[in-house]
Amino acid sequence: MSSTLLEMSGIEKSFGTNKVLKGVNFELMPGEVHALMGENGAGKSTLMKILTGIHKRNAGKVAYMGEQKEYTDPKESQLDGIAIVHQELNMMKDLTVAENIYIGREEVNKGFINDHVAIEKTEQLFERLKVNISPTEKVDHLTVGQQQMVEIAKAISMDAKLIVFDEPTAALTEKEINELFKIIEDLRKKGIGIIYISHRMNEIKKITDRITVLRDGEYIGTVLTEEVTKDEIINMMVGRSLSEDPKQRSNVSPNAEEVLKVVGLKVGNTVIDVSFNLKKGEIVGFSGLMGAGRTEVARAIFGADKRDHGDIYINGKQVNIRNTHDAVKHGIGYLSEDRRRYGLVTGFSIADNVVMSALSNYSSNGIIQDHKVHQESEKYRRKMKVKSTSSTQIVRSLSGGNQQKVVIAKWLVRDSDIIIFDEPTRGIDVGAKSEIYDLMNELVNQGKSIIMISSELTEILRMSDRVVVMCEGRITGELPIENATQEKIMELATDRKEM
Amino acid sequence: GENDTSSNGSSNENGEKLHIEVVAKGFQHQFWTAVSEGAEQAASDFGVTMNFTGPANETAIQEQNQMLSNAINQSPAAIALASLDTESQIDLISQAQNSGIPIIGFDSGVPGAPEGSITANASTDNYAAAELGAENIFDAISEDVDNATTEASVRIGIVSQEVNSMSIRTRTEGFMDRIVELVATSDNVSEEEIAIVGHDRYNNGVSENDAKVVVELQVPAQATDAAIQVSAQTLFNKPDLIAIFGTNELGGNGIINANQATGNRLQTDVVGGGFDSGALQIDAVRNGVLHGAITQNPVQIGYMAIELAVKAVNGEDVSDVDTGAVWYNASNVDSEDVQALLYE
Amino acid sequence: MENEVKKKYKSTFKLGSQQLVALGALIVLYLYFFTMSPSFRSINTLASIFDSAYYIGFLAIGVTFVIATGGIDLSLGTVLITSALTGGWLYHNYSLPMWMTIIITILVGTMFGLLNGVLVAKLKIAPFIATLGTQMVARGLGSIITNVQTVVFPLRNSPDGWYKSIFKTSNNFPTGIFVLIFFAIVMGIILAKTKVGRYILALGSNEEATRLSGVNVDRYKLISYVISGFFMGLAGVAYASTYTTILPGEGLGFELDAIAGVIIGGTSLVGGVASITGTMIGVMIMAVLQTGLPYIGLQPHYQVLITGIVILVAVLADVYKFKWRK
Amino acid sequence: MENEVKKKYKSTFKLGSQQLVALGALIVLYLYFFTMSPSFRSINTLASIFDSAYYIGFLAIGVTFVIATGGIDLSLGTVLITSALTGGWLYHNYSLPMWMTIIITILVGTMFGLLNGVLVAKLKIAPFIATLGTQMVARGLGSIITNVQTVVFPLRNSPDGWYKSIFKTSNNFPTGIFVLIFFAIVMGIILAKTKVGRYILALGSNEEATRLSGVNVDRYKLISYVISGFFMGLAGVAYASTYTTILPGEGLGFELDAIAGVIIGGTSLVGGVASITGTMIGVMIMAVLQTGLPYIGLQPHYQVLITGIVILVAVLADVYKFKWRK
Ligand SMILES: Nc1ncnc2c1ncn2[C@@H]1O[C@H](COP(=O)(O)OP(=O)(O)OP(=O)(O)O)[C@@H](O)[C@H]1O
Ligand SMILES: Nc1ncnc2c1ncn2[C@@H]1O[C@H](COP(=O)(O)OP(=O)(O)OP(=O)(O)O)[C@@H](O)[C@H]1O
Ligand SMILES: [Mg+2]
Ligand SMILES: [Mg+2]
Repeated sequence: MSSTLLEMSGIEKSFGTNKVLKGVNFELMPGEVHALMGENGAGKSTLMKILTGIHKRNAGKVAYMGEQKEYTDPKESQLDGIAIVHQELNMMKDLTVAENIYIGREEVNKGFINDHVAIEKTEQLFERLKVNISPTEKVDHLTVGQQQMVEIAKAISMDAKLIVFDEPTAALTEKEINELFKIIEDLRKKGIGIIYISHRMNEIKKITDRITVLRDGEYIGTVLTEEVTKDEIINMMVGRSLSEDPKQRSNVSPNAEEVLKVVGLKVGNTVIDVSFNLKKGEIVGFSGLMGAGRTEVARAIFGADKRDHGDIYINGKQVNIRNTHDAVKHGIGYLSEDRRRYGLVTGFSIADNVVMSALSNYSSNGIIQDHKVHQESEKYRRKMKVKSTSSTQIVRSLSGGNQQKVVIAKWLVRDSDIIIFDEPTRGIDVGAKSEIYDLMNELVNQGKSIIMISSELTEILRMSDRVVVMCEGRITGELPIENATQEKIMELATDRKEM
Repeated sequence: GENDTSSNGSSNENGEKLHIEVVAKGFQHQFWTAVSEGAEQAASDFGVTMNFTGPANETAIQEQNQMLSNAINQSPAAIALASLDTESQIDLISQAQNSGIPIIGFDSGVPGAPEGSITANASTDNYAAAELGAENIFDAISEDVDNATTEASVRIGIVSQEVNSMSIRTRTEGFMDRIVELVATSDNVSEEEIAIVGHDRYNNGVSENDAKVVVELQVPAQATDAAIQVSAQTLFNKPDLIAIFGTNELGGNGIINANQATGNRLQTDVVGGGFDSGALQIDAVRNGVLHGAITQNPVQIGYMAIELAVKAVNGEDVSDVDTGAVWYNASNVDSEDVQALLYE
Repeated sequence: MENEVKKKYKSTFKLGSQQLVALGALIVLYLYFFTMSPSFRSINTLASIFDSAYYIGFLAIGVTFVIATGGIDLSLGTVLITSALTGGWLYHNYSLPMWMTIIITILVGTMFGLLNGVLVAKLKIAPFIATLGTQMVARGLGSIITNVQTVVFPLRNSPDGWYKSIFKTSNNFPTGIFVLIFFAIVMGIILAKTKVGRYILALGSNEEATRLSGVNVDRYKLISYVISGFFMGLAGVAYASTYTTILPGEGLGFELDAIAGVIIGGTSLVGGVASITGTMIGVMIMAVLQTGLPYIGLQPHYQVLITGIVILVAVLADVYKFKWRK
Repeated sequence: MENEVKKKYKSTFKLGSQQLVALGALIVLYLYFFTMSPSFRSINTLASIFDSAYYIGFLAIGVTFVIATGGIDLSLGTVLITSALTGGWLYHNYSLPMWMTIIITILVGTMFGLLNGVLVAKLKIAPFIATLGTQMVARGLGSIITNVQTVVFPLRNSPDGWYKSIFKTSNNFPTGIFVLIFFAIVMGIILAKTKVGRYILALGSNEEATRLSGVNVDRYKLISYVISGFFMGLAGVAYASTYTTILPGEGLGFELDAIAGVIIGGTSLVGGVASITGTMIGVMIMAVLQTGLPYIGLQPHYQVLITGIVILVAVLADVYKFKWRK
């Protein structure tokens, strides 16, 4: 026991009247990779925030290296050798990469900061991590994935004894994930304790030693990874088992009508000459590495960004989409990859978010009919099993997966015919994930059409009728689901052209 | 004097002291401090109570209206008013009249008020006072005027903090009208050879190029020391300037500060004049930097305002009092008569 | 706690906790002056309070919409004056009928609001900067149009003096309060119950998410500034009616009074939350303070000091109200 | 393009693209007046330009730090005046030596800065509101302390008049410009090369991330307001030295001039990016405009109008500069 690095026991935490941790235990040994698992809203991030002194616990004990601790400030835990990669990005966008990594730890000489030291150290760090980012680049100009790598590099640079990774791979490509795993292996060998939070079962099986599972803030148990199967873990998390099998063949008939056609789309140099189509009742999966330009394609079609060239046809007719309003009028809906920032007005209730795009339908003589809004949103709240007390609950207080369901409900209420799902299950637990998959299938059965952008190959293979692969702004290939394999997709995704 | 109620019977039926509301134009200038001192002296001499108030600056019409309205609502025995703008106060003035509250005008009074609404005025004739300034300054520059040509014209500057409030506007016009009149008495210059420039309101259409004498009015963007100094500097930086006149304490201070900032031309080739006193202007007059300045009698203004009010309440016959103005310069600034009119 | 935040933006006239605190403060203040000063008790005093509430009240109603989008409008005061100057100047120079003068005054305000809206929503200039620019432009234009001369609106006893009775009858009855309340109710309904209001609150809360919901956010942002502009014009009419004379160069600082009223009324400068009822209460607190303090013998500079303290206390009370609850 | 933005805050005195545009505008403006007006060409005119740049310049340097945190300071002008009033009043009433008067003036400004800092960083009041409150409190207090009377600082020829030579020698040499440049350099270095500057920019960029990095953001936010306060006091000294008399109630509006200078100099109100060099250029543009326009016969209201347009054009140029490049 004396060698235990961290021992948390009986941790309790409430936000207002909402009890989110109910006596949670957690233990970590030096050199161990310990997974923390649980559905969305189970309390994983909250537990880590208590450990690092961001939140104050209501009850329970934390022993770190044999000493009782109660951090009140992230600085204190940092000084004690605890580093964390947060679930959300925490970057100072106007500062450079090096400045971000060494913030709070600047080399100061007679009161003046010596940035050369930080830049050099960053270069070495990136070399070790096999990351190709300039230390003097402004963070604002990095992609989400690159920013995530910088966050990871920052945590590693601290020479910590304990590192928490809260869903580090959500924005990373397979290649980067593999690099990360090598690094974690490295750290483990040095005797550093690692807490690893992820919803991706493969990763958990691959790199962790033990798994602790939470459900609804309760401590369910801790098991040795090699002694349990995926299904057993899922069972602990949700109390039932789910499958993750790929789709065998497309359900869309070859002569189904074409609902969307994009020809020669160009946006700056992030989207180059992109053409594709989408049929009624079809799910087209967009696959590719980070920065391939898939989000940009979606945003351009949706009118969120200006396009330089490109024609868009809906149901065979050319349409002029100048802004998001036009797109919605033409029956397009869009779930962004960052729901908190781009999907929801988090200060509004579930009901008000759900009717946001269809407000006219709930107004008479210009006055919004609150009872209609309430009825409709209650209907969807129940149907989609949004974990909440009523449709008047503020969206901010929902967990990630439930927020995502609210965004989907918004486009259902609007009755959009074409819905673009950008990373629909990013950071969402298996339970909610499968519910969202069921929903997507139900939608296409009703004759709606879906474009799904995803970085998870298993997801692409499981959901798509057809796979479009992008690399560096171009479409490098299109695969019917019958021919699609992980290997083929990866080959197309790395099919770089000379510029 | 607190219980000196015998002399004028300055109390009402209940034996309470009479109360007089004084609504002035401001507070911040030392001029108004001197006015309030005079008023306080009178209040104590006559055994009345007084509330002296005024807006933050001399363009705050709306704020003064509020104060006048408050004053009326207090139902005082009388109100002394130095109006910033008569028209906007007509409703209030008639409200006071209907409630039987006599109004005494002071400082520049309540010009243009309806017949009979103002009982009497204790005021300076600002137009005449500014004319006095023009006369004194002209004496010092008449030779330059006689030698002026269209090629080598001369310039007379006026610095006014604004041209909307009645008193400053009257002074501006008093100085401008009189200086033009005096310049035109020179055999060398006819009225068509005088250009009035600098402000759209007064421009007379004569081009500077055709003029022998240019009269230029500068008004700052804001009534602050900083802004008015810029206005005065603009004048000093024109080589043909021979005289410069400020129409109140702020204007005078601006001229003095600008003079220092632009090479002390007041000590060599420019004749300067000011209005009112204050430490800076008195010092400048004493050292001969300013040729002279006009002082009103602020203490007397304040005193007379209260005196007229008390008399009016007591049913005595009252009529307008001119509180007078004096030109002071290096030779008389320290005389007893003048010292009594100056305030630091 | 979260449901409360919701009520604030939803219910039209229900009072949130901050509005209740403000209303309490208003009543206490009024009663205080009422007790302390006999002359405060007259109907004329009430009329004076309303007089000083009209123009600030209109400005505040309008700017509540801008603040709800997370914006700010620093041009309120100078545009008010420029609208009135332009209206009055045209009245004198082209012998316009009075009703047309009023319409033009409101139109000029609305045009400046449109300018603000274009600068902010279309040209993407930060609201603080855009409206600071407009503030100066309006101030300059007002002086240029009128040739830096005072503009005097018709007096009550003149043939065109009827317009004065909109805000106060000749026997000093403050009819204007009904006008103010009328507009407060209409705008309260628009804010809480219509698409315009809902989208303004939504974009104030999360602009990008609102845009990605297919809402033309630029249009609604622009609308909020146009609403503010309309009320600047209306405030110009109220100002002219109450004070008759309009000085070019005046007006600077009115915007801070109006914004202070909005803040005291519990509308957050962050955007997304707004209450017209709160704004009205805030404006009345300022008006009572301004009118009442002289009655207890406090000079204008004490009024400024006390108003400053009231703003800070009001906001602190809001920030800490949840803590007090516990 | 990306590296340029970076350089903007990194290199202490190198100029970003917006600063270059502003510098170009400054030179063009100066040359324009120089060509148009013979009397503008004198060394005295240059001295006049500096005179009006000192106090706005100090205010602008200080508020650049506040704006870098994403905050704003509306109390600049009134605190400047209140500092000078307090210093001058103590000088007269307690016969303080002049050096102590200067220190006290600076201290009073710093204390108000501290008040702002506590309100914003500790009590979590939005900067706009907190400093609006302080603006009013300072204005009220200044009047109360001096009993609403003008305070006159010692004249140049008086025994204590030496302090005037800090900003201008008796033969009219503008020594103050060296004082201003000195402080600009020191503060430029602090912004770009020290922890204080780095953390201020970091928290202006993303406060939560900075906090999670273990930086005591409240402390650095507070420091930014204290810096602003120190410079308000220093601006008070410059103002007293240049204008001698201080009027209670003055000062309102100076903050907008100072903030306009900062904006023209390319510091974004969003926070995270700031340039002291830019601020200095912005202030000089304002000073040249203010001093120069009367030389070409433009009246004050045109000055206000033109300043408004300059602000808008400067910001539009910034917003659209990348588009122009293409
Ligand atoms: N600051 C907060 N205020 C109120 N409630 C909160 C706060 N942070 C988290 N919660 C609530 O606490 C619960 C646990 O959230 P937490 O983020 O720890 O879940 P999680 O297990 O990390 O979920 P996910 O997998 O979606 O990241 C959720 O119901 C969430 O809504
Ligand atoms: N705001 C921006 N400024 C400059 N470049 C950008 C910006 N946003 C994205 N990019 C660039 O556009 C390219 C496409 O990025 P995008 O996020 O669309 O890729 P993606 O395929 O959706 O990847 P991901 O899987 O990470 O979402 C990247 O090279 C990225 O660096
Ligand atoms: Mg989490
Ligand atoms: Mg993407």
